[in-house]
Amino acid sequence: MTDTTGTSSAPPKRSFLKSLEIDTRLLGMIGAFVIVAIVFNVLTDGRFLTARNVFNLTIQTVSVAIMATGMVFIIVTRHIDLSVGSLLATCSAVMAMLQTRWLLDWFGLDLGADALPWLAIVGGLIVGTAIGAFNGWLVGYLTIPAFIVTLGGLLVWRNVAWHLTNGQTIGPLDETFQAFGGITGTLGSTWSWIVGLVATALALAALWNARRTKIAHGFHVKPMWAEYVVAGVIAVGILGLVAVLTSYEIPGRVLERQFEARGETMPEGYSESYGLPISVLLLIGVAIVMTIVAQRTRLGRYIFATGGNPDAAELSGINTRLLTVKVFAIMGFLCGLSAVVASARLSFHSNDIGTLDELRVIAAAVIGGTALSGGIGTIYGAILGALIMQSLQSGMAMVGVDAPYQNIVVGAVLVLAVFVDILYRRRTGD
Amino acid sequence: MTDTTGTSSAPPKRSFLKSLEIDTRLLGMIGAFVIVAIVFNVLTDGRFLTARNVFNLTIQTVSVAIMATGMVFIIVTRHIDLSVGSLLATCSAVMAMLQTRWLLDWFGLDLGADALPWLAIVGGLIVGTAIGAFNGWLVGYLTIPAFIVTLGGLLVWRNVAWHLTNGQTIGPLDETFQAFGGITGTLGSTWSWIVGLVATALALAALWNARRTKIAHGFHVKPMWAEYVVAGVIAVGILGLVAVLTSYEIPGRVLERQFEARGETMPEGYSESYGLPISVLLLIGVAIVMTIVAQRTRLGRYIFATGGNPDAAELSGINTRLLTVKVFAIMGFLCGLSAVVASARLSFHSNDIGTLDELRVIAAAVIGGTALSGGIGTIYGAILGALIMQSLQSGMAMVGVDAPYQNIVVGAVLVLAVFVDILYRRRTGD
Amino acid sequence: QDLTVGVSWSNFQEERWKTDEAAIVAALDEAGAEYLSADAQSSSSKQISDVESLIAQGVDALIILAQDSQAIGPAVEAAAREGIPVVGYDRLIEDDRAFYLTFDNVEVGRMQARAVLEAQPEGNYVMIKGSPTDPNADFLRGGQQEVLQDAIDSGAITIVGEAYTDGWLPANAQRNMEQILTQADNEVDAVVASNDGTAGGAVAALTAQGMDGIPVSGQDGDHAALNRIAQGTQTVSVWKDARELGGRAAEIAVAMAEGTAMSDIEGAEEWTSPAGTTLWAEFLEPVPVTADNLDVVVDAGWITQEALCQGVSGGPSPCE
Amino acid sequence: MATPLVEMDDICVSFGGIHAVDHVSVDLYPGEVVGLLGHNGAGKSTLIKVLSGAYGMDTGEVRINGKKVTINNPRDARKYNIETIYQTLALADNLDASANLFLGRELVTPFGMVDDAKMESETRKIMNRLNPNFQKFAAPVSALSGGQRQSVAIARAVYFNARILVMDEPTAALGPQETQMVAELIQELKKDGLGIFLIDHDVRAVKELCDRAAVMKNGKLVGVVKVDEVTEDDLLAMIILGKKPEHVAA
Amino acid sequence: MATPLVEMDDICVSFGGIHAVDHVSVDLYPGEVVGLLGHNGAGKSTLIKVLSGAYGMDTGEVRINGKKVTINNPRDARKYNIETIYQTLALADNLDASANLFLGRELVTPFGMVDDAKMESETRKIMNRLNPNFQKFAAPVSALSGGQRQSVAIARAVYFNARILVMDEPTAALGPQETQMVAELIQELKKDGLGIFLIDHDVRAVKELCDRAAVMKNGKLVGVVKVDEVTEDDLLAMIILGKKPEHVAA
Ligand SMILES: Nc1ncnc2c1ncn2[C@@H]1O[C@H](COP(=O)(O)OP(=O)(O)OP(=O)(O)O)[C@@H](O)[C@H]1O
Ligand SMILES: Nc1ncnc2c1ncn2[C@@H]1O[C@H](COP(=O)(O)OP(=O)(O)OP(=O)(O)O)[C@@H](O)[C@H]1O
Ligand SMILES: O[C@@H]1[C@@H](O)[C@H](O)OC[C@H]1O
Ligand SMILES: [Mg+2]
Ligand SMILES: [Mg+2]
Repeated sequence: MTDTTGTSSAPPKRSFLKSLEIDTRLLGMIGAFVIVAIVFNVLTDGRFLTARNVFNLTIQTVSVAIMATGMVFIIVTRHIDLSVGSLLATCSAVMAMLQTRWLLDWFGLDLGADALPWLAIVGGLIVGTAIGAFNGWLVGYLTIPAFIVTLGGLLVWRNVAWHLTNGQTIGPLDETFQAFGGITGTLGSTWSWIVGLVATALALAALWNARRTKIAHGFHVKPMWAEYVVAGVIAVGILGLVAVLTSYEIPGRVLERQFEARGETMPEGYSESYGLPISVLLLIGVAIVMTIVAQRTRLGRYIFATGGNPDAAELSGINTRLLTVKVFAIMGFLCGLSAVVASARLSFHSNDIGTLDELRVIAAAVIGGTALSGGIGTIYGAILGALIMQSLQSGMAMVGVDAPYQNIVVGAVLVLAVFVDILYRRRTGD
Repeated sequence: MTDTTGTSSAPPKRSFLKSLEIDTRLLGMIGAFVIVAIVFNVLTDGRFLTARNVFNLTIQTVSVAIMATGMVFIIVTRHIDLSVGSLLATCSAVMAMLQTRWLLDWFGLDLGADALPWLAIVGGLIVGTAIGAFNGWLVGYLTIPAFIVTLGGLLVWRNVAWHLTNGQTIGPLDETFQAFGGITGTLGSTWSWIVGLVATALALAALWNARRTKIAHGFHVKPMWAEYVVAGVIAVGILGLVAVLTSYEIPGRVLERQFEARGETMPEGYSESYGLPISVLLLIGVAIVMTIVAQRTRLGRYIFATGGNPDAAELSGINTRLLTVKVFAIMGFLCGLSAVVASARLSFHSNDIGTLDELRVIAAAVIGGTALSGGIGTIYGAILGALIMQSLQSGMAMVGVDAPYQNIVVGAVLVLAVFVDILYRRRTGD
Repeated sequence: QDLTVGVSWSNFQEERWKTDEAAIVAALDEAGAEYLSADAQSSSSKQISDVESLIAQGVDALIILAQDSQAIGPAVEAAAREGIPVVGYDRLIEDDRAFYLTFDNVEVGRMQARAVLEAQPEGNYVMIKGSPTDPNADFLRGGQQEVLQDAIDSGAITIVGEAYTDGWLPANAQRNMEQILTQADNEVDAVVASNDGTAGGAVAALTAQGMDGIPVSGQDGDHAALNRIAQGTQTVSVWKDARELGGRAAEIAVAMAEGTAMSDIEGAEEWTSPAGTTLWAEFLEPVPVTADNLDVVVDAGWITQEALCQGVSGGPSPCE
Repeated sequence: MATPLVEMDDICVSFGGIHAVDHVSVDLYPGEVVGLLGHNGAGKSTLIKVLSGAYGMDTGEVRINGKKVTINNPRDARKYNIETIYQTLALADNLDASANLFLGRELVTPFGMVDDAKMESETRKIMNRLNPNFQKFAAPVSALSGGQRQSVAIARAVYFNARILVMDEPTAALGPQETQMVAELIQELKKDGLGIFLIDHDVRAVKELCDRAAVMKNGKLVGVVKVDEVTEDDLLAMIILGKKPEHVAA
Repeated sequence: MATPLVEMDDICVSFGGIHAVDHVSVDLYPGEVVGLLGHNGAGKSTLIKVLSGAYGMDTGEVRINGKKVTINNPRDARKYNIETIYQTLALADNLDASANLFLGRELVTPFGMVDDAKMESETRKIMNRLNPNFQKFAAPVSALSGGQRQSVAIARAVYFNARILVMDEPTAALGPQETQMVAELIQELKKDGLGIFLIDHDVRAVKELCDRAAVMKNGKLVGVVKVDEVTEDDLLAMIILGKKPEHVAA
């Protein structure tokens, strides 16, 4: 029968994974990540998996990962964006100039004014979104291929950034602004746990809700024990990450200084930990929103439909031109967000910020299983892709591999990852 | 009738161009080039169109133009090659190391030995072709998207080059080798004219032959007067270029030194001119061979068929996988050839040679009318594209525009050129 | 006692850094310390990650070749939190918690201009600048301007062309030089190029016009450049003896890791940066290498006589 | 008679000099099926694509219920309840049947999220009616056979209460059983008062299913006839010779 | 009887768990037309794609003139003079009719260059025979209508002295006149001793054109019958019910 679903031919030993109904690709990527982590941990005598390095890794991944989620939409709609690094530079330049010059000149605000960082961020995000939308207009309405538009953009926007700052490094940036950069902006232990618990509760509720809907429509659901396993894994994952990040303690020296500054002395044995970095929280927020957009909104549905068959999407009444503008505008917005994180992390805007990020961002999305032929891709995949790449690079740097050889490895891994993905798809017949 | 050919609806005033049956796109590109040239000529008080600058321009264009011809095939088959700059670096490193180290060590050859440059060139070309074929194998047989393969290659091969030379600048290169770089290798006046006349004769013969074949098969031919006009334009074009290049005289200083070296004194009023640079001759050779491949061989036919509909090509019995290997191998070979020109021009191999060439090469092909969607593209277009870009950059450099602003202009022109191309295609209904 | 010193490199694009590295490694070996390194590949963001990673690996002192003098701030901050001393290597770090060991880039610029001005006290000058995205390019250009200013004011020299070199690429320098020569009808008497790579490009363009031999400056002591000096096509390469700088950096890093205060470091002086940061610094003398003192580089073992004199006969010592 | 549901009046479409549709006028009444016949390349698909908003026209006018309308794109067509089954289908290969069926008109939850569960159960209902063999609800449509895909395309067109249905060779890829079901469906929709344009090469099928037939040749309209008043051979003559039989009134 | 031209023996093809073709055996004799019938998704296209080298088979054997052959790709198929007209055509849209007709088998000059002039004049000859209306020789085939493209695909298959011809719904996109021409062509080729597999949904056409008919259902072979021994209704019953009429011998 044409309605055979293929279950019959699957060997019985697979039934455990089958009943869990977990995406085997997700599993594979997590597996790859775990292997990378373990190998480096052995090679660095256990230094790779210290709380501190995990903390570093997550922070280092944020900027590229944020953009990679947007790149998923771009690639799914069969486009490409080579200008993200340059766009990031322009957004960063705008935000830096706003908070150190323009806002002061235009509105007579003082350095350190409370509104400064926020106005700067809003300004940067607007610019990013606008440029993205402009790219999208060129692609969607003028039908210039995205490759060309963004190749041009790569040249144009980096140099516009240079022009805005006159080629100078701009800063130091506002203190509040810097909190988005990582180590100087963390939630601390208590808040981290609160966030972790709330997140776990929400995730479980969502799981429960999905099950109820399925039952209501009389669709097949997985056995209860499988639901419990999945729920358990999610809870352990979230809370485990929080546990690791909160176990990374602020150095005594820094605390002492803080007490000193307040004119107190630090009690014996006092300690405090960093906890979740705000930048990571931002990434998680972006990931959730983007996932919802992809899976639960019309916009997301149209993005995937357009990727699957642009003509069909158009004939189905989807305004694919406007859709293109939206997709690129989202990408631009995310470049702006990444610019906040990246420049906050540097505490300055520097000229070369975001250089080559286009390669990293595209590589992350693609390693994460986004197909260049369009129509296929996931947000979590892109984030995992970014994490794997960052782990590889930091791991190799820790082991003492020279940068040129690191690049050779990264290049080879990129090709290999896609190859494995192709084999996997051929296997499962996708 | 479905067999209406559209001639009926064309306004009569077009009939002059129509009878010439000249590609209007070619005409448009030449027009664009002429406008660029005239504008810069005005801005530089007539210096842009001096024999000397025309000479410079042609030389500066060669390396990118050679690779751009190969990129046409790549893009026509719906692929892309982001690794050409890195590949050029690897080839250049191999050739530099061969002629200054390895060949000396392996075969005990002496610096300055006659065979050195030739062996080095052959070695570099073999390496380029092999790497290109390897890329093609990954794309064709393992079905990994070219974007990924060559993005990986971009990272890998630049760093392999670095590894080969240990990051050092290698040189000076062999004198004979340097002759491929341009000004130190020119044909002189007499030979230039001979080459020019032979080329003109061949072109006219080809034109005549084409007409005869058409008549033999009873197809429509253009009126005789139109043939004469076309022939005239071709002759004037070729001989005009030779005239310009031979009118560029070798500076007195250089001649004096040559006489001194021979222990003579230079006669009063003696002069000599450069004539055709060998590198330009090389480019012309490449252009002719590639054009013949594209239009008159099965390989070329298959390249365009595959670009038009890869499935159809495969079902028609074309071995599209092997074809992909061939196309990338050609690209690799041309990267090797460009490496000869680029490093000979610098007179040494530097680490960062070819950086960002991928952008320039792709831009040249695309400005020259190669469609990223595959199936459409011309060799002459790519070369003209390279020439236009180079004119823009050199012209701006002459006018004193700073590099960042040059990049902005180049980026914008790229997008604009493709847009115009799209409008043109929509107009003519291609 | 086992000390570990981490070095964060901005990149290895220019030839010199490999020599610097070798010198640091040698000096650390001698002091019995371990060497860890990371290469930021010209990215100021990656450099922050690199430093974090080095700190995570437990280094006792850091040597940082900053990609960006200001944007490196968070890395210094991170090190300070952990009480790890930092040596700012070659390029300024605007932070008083870092010890500054350098050949002054502005001074390098001055030396380049001085040598060229001496060889060609009047006439038309071309300025081939570095990469527009490298702050050093403007420091160098500033130093050059200082020296040339008087001659410019007096009208003795005129700057007839000036261009940034995208990415420090020799090929770009060559093209820019060609266009400037065309624009100026070859009325050019001297070229102030900001490093040896760009000088190479400029010389290639000059050779084409038979103008090789007019004064051209550079820096870094690249082997190819020293060879050009021997041949007479380049006037000066400001040589920052990387081995001296590297060795000294290693010594200072080890000393600071062992608890020596910055002020107690031999040769340390207080210095205020143009931006107003006062920090402890030690300045090594860059050596302008010209045809007159080529022996220095050979004697120092920087380059072999053979490599230096390749293709040169009857040149200056040691190639006569 | 009542106002026509659709009047296409003096439509011209050309592609770079080729007059694909050349001053063609046809109309369609509620509850009527009008067959479009003609050789390959006659301009049938092009003509109806004007109505579906896929192509723009050079000159001419489209009226719906007597009112002039502007249809610039498929969204405009949907606004007038015009649904189309294209010769080339038009499905997003990577999505499943239900996502395709509701594409552009997703059902949403009160929070504005797409309601996949609801859409899937609706899809099961309608597919059950159209093609009971069809069970591949979870697979992307790329895994379906030509005929299965055709069923999805048809389901999509009829689900949304179309008033005007355009079918471009809907049964070309279908087996006899499936063809029969489509024929029944057409009868049913006709009863509901829909107007249907049906392009088909099968003269017999046109005679069976249609009320009137419009024949095109080389972009021009040969004529419109009541199918009861002509024989199969008359129709063939119109298609091939481009001549309207003399016994039929204008 | 003589050795069959083609024997496909116990062929199985599956796509990720779906048995598209399930132990099917059919054969074909010179000068014979075998019709392949079946509902949508029955596996007809998949079966013949094994013969044309577009798909590989999982198990089974193909024999040509009694000798076992391995067909891994379309080139292998051409080696055995198997020509195919695919359901989805398979033309390079950017090339003109003549380049498509000769694709993969270009005529060359003595210097090994492709001989476009010669190919165009050959193309004119054959197209004249197949479809005298066809005049668009200089345009890329993307500018042709569905039927015009079909004509090019057919011309390509018959030009090169095929011995085995596979036609997957060759007339689905064709008008009545063109369909008639294809029917005549099939008769002619048959006389020349070719063996033809013809996939068609039109039972009447199959009865008219074919000697035998093989019916598939859900990937399995229902049976092979001589068309003279069955009625149209028998065939329909086989297709829909999957049962071979009892009066027909094996
Ligand atoms: N996008 C296009 N560009 C150029 N010409 C086209 C285009 N679409 C159709 N044509 C031309 O318009 C004419 C009419 O084509 P159309 O597809 O409407 O024919 P049809 O009657 O539907 O034929 P068929 O029965 O083969 O589907 C043909 O000559 C075709 O070549
Ligand atoms: N590439 C493929 N991947 C997965 N499944 C496929 C593929 N091609 C065909 N199928 C499946 O194989 C089965 C047989 O398809 P096939 O195209 O052979 O049917 P058919 O008899 O030609 O139908 P139609 O009359 O609709 O053309 C169908 O269930 C189809 O879904
Ligand atoms: O030494 C130079 C360095 O200071 C500069 O930053 O980059 C180029 C080098 O040549
Ligand atoms: Mg049609
Ligand atoms: Mg089929």
